[in-house]
Amino acid sequence: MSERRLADLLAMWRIRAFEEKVRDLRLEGPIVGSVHLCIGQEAIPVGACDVLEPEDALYATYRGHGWAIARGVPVEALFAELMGRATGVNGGRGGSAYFTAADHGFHGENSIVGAGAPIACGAALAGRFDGSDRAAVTVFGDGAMNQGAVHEAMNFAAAFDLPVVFVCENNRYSELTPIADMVRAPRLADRAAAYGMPGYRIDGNDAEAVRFHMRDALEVAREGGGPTLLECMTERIVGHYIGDAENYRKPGELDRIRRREPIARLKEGLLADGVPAAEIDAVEEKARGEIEAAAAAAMAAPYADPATAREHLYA
Amino acid sequence: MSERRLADLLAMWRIRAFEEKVRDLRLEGPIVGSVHLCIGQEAIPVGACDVLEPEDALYATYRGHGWAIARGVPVEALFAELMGRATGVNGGRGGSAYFTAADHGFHGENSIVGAGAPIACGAALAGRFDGSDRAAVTVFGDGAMNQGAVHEAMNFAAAFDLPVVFVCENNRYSELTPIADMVRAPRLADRAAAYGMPGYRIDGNDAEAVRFHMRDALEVAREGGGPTLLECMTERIVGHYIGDAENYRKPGELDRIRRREPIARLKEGLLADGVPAAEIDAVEEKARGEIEAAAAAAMAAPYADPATAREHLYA
Amino acid sequence: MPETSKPEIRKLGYGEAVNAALHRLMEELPETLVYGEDVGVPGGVFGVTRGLRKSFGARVFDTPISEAAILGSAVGAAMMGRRPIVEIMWADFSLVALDQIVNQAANVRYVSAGRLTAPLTIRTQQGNAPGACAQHSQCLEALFLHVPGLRVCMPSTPQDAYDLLVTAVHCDDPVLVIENRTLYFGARQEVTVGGPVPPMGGVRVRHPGSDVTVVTWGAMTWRAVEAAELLAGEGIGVEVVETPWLNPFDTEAVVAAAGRTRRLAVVHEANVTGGFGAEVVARVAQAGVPLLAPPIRIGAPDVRMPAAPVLAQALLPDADRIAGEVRTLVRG
Amino acid sequence: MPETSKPEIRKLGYGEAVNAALHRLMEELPETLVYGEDVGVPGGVFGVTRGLRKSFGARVFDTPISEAAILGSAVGAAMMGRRPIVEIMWADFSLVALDQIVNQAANVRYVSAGRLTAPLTIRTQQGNAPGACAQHSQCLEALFLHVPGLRVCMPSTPQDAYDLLVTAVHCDDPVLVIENRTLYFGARQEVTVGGPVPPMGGVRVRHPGSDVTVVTWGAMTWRAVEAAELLAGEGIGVEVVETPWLNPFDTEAVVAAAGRTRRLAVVHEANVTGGFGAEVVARVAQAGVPLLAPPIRIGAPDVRMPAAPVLAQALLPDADRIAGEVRTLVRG
Ligand SMILES: Cc1ncc(C[n+]2csc(CCOP(=O)(O)OP(=O)(O)O)c2C)c(N)n1
Ligand SMILES: Cc1ncc(C[n+]2csc(CCOP(=O)(O)OP(=O)(O)O)c2C)c(N)n1
Ligand SMILES: [Mg+2]
Ligand SMILES: [Mg+2]
Repeated sequence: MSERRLADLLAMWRIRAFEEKVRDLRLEGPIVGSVHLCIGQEAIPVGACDVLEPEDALYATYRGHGWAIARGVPVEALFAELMGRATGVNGGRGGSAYFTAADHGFHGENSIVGAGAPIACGAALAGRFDGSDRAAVTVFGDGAMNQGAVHEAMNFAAAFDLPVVFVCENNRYSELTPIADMVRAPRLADRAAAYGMPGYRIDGNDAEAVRFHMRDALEVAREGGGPTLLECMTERIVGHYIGDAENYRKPGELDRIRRREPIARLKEGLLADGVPAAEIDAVEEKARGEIEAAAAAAMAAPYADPATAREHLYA
Repeated sequence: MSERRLADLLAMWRIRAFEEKVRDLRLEGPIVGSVHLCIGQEAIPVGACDVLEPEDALYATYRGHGWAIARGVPVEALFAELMGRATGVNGGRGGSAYFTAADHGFHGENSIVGAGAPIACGAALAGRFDGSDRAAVTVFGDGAMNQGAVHEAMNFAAAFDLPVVFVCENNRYSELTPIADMVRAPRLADRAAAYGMPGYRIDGNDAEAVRFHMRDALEVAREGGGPTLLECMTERIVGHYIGDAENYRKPGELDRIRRREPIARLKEGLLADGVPAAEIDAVEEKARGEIEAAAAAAMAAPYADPATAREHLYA
Repeated sequence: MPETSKPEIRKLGYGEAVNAALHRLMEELPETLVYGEDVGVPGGVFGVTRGLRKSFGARVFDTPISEAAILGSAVGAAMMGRRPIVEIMWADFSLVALDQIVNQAANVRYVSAGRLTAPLTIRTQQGNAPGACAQHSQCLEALFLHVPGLRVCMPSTPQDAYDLLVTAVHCDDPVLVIENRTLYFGARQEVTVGGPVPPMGGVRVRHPGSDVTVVTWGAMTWRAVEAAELLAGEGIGVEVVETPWLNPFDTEAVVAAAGRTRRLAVVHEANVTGGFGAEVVARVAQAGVPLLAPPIRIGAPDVRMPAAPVLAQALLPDADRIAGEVRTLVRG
Repeated sequence: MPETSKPEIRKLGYGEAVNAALHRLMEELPETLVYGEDVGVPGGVFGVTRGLRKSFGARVFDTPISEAAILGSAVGAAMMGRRPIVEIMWADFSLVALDQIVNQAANVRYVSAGRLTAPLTIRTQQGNAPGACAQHSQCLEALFLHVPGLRVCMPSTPQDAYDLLVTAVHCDDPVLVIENRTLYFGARQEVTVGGPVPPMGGVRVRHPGSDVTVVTWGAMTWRAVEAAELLAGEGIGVEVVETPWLNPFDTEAVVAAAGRTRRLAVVHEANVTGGFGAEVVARVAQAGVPLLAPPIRIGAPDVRMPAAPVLAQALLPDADRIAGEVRTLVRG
């Protein structure tokens, strides 16, 4: 049992160390533009991706670095993408908010709120005809639940029993605005009933809880039972984007968040179960080492070649 | 009691006679283009508009002739609009699917499915600031429930406690496709819960039932209680548009519909209550007389002047 | 293009030709899907998809009234190896979900540097028909033509309705096929079906003439040809060049034609300002074609479309108006 | 325009000027409302609406991430006598709800023959900034400029950011004000606030010159001015004519300018095909201005926008590229 939890810890540390390095690189200059970190939300991709099959399709958002990493996309190629290198997952064309790496079952980030949901329906639909057992997963935030495209996608998937898992990462804010002020019924999972599909509000800071619900949803989906909505409760420890002054935080809010965040919680649990502190700390060290090496390798790679900027528009 | 029911009967006959005349004129030539009749659905506008105040705003769809009539828009101006006359409610610019008559609290039809719902939210919002007690009503079909804009509008109205009544005319078909095939949970009223607002599935072929629920919803809305969704169960006796071959109908379906349709039902009830048949028949006659006269007057009016076709684009 | 069935000539109307192309495509490309509102069991509100559901079962289906879901799912299915052919019933309705076309479909290949593709075909129809309201009358091709990453065509004959759709669906990029509902039920013509189809692009010279070049597309092609026939009687030779493919656009052929006649008029049904006519004029101007008179554009004036036919007629270009403006262009 | 407060000169950046205009408008027009995503309590993701919520309470508020609801409710509120000023955070996002702008707002006045109006103002911002992805980089003005019934402007200075917004909100029609986020935090300049503002329309000559006319708008104005300064050193006189109002567009002034210099280049950040540059070239061509050389258009090539700055820079027009192409236009 503690083995799996140590593996989860490593997977989460990989994401967090990546994101922290990204923040440094953004503040120091090698990365430019708007960047949305998932620090505090790592348990969701880690738990969910663990039970995905290679042929499954995953659609994330601009806050999707963690999903890409959990899906196995090489972090060096992600760093390279962020720094506009030729070796980036998209050769520099996607950037932070628009990673794609289809060869790793990561069908991409999306920086239009809600737009990935209908696209995931299509991937699931394709599975009906290509002989695969594909399920599709679409990830979005609490705020995205108020976007028309997400509504249409949920109905579409439910009406046609498509194997789609709708993962809502409810971090309580849509950018700078509390979701609680933007809906009347704050339990977003309950919206699933409108479409006749199951919806669960779950602990998104517990990779094991996410793993269980994801596995269950995928099984139902693959058996023809159609879609599920998982509202994963979480919180980001950082701003909406790098540079966010976070004026909207209430006093003590970040302290509370830090006490509940998935890595701190998991470490605490492991310690309580008697795993030696040194072993736990070694996990972080290992992740940070990998990440530093990958960042350095990415930084050494050549920039994307401007002469190629017009390529690949059409077949 | 039978007085109100006789008034309802007259109001419904006015709509039906209008629609039947429109069908004739469409088939004979004076009206051209796509026309969507509301024959069979008359009880909804009649019951609902009876309890609206003059300052309330009403947004209907292309199947909105009945709503315009029930709101008191002169039928002659509607006929004229349909025949492209200068005296039309829009001077011929709107046509069958895009009537507006703001001076009668009829803020218009809309021929984009679902588009009226957010617009109604705006009218309700305006009421917060202009000192009026305005409520807004938006009407749409069962199929429109799957449109993103309707979802966004319902959440918007609920989140901000806006005085909006969402009237869904569930006639069981979206154009030629049964709504039952396009949703998993066929009781659309239940979707209201997703937004934390009340939703009721009601008998849309009973003007009295519609009147009760509409009055109730308006009272709640005006008291600051926010929006309500009313799913009014009804059926059209005619095609989706004039010319629809109605191949999608099941055997015996139209017979069943005719037995339940609001005018037949109300006549039966009045007869059972001892209202003389002659009195009941006189209502139809009166309505048909009015309608014929209005159609004739409209037909005698001059066509819209082509020289004016470029006017009124900008202030 | 893969192997095709044997060519055969059939008498088909425009809508029937679309239907024949869909049947062929469903047969020759097992990865095709056809879906949209009312396209399955009912066979489409214009009957264009009739028979497909019966022949191809689950590969043809009706959808909720959810344009974002229709288009978005087509993008997703296309990224996964399907070739969806989806219908947006009226071009006007694409505006509720344009994001899926512009921000999603058009980006797939470019942003992934070719690792992902989105070979979907969007069939829609547009334009005014008598009595149609302002929300069912727009010609929106210019919007799509400003979007790199899409292909766009507008067939005006049964043969092109067939050929262009076949080409579109075989194309590995997102293609928008904009049909015109006033043409669906036009006269039957001989259509070669089943054989190879011409490559993407090119122009069709619909009327010969050497005094002036009229570049046009869509249903306006036939108004322009009528005008050319009128003017032929007056001794004015009008070359009507139809550009059924607007992206890719055959600039070379258009510039060459304008260079031959040294007079240019562009005719489209869309309103003039910001219409694709501006692009055509700009390309010819930029090519330095020495014209005998300034080029003109003929289209709807910049207003909304009124429902009353008597009002709409005052706005839409017809043969008389085209002939009049072209006559002035030639005669001064 | 109603009575205004006393004019006063303040040092303001572009974003601050927008903010000052909003404060003024909220004060002088009680029927205004300001809302959109994060515009209320947070004061906007670029800080542009800062302070409004505090000063004007419930008339300023945050909304769900629901562009159709934001735009649609603005249409409805405007039809009912309010003057909503709503924000679409990025022009790219308008594509999820374009219906409400094109099929709804733009039709209100025309279809009701003037009995209803929709005096809403949509503030948005667009364009590329270093590192922005393809879904956050588009210049979409051409789409809106093809829609009769809308007014569209693109301020490039703090003064115009102030003036144009005041004009827009006072206008009784739907107006789209397209700002540019790369300008928000530019240098403070002297801005006259509080007084009367110029009427809608017109041009701004940003650099004098008699050899060639460069017509441009938005942030590109300043790239064009840089280019003009470069070329001035080489003895080439470039007149930079900015058209902050694109609808209404001051065709007369542009044609007159092109007629004076007899050379025309149009510069915009949007990709060339179907861009509004085509319209400008077409209008000048149609006016029969005798040019010494064919007109040129300078814009992004027809591709999507890559995130890597090194790639984007290869596509976006900058002063060097503009100077190069204009030099060739003049010198041959
Ligand atoms: C259609 C659209 N509208 C607005 C935005 C701007 N925007 C980017 S992220 C965001 C907030 C999203 O909140 P949520 O869905 O909760 O996701 P989170 O960022 O919290 O993960 C907004 C409004 C956008 N990208 N797309
Ligand atoms: C956005 C959009 N999509 C599609 C259409 C075409 N259309 C017109 S009516 C209709 C069916 C609507 O069904 P429903 O909402 O049930 O209303 P009903 O016609 O039954 O009253 C459709 C699909 C449209 N007008 N707008
Ligand atoms: Mg969130
Ligand atoms: Mg219906």
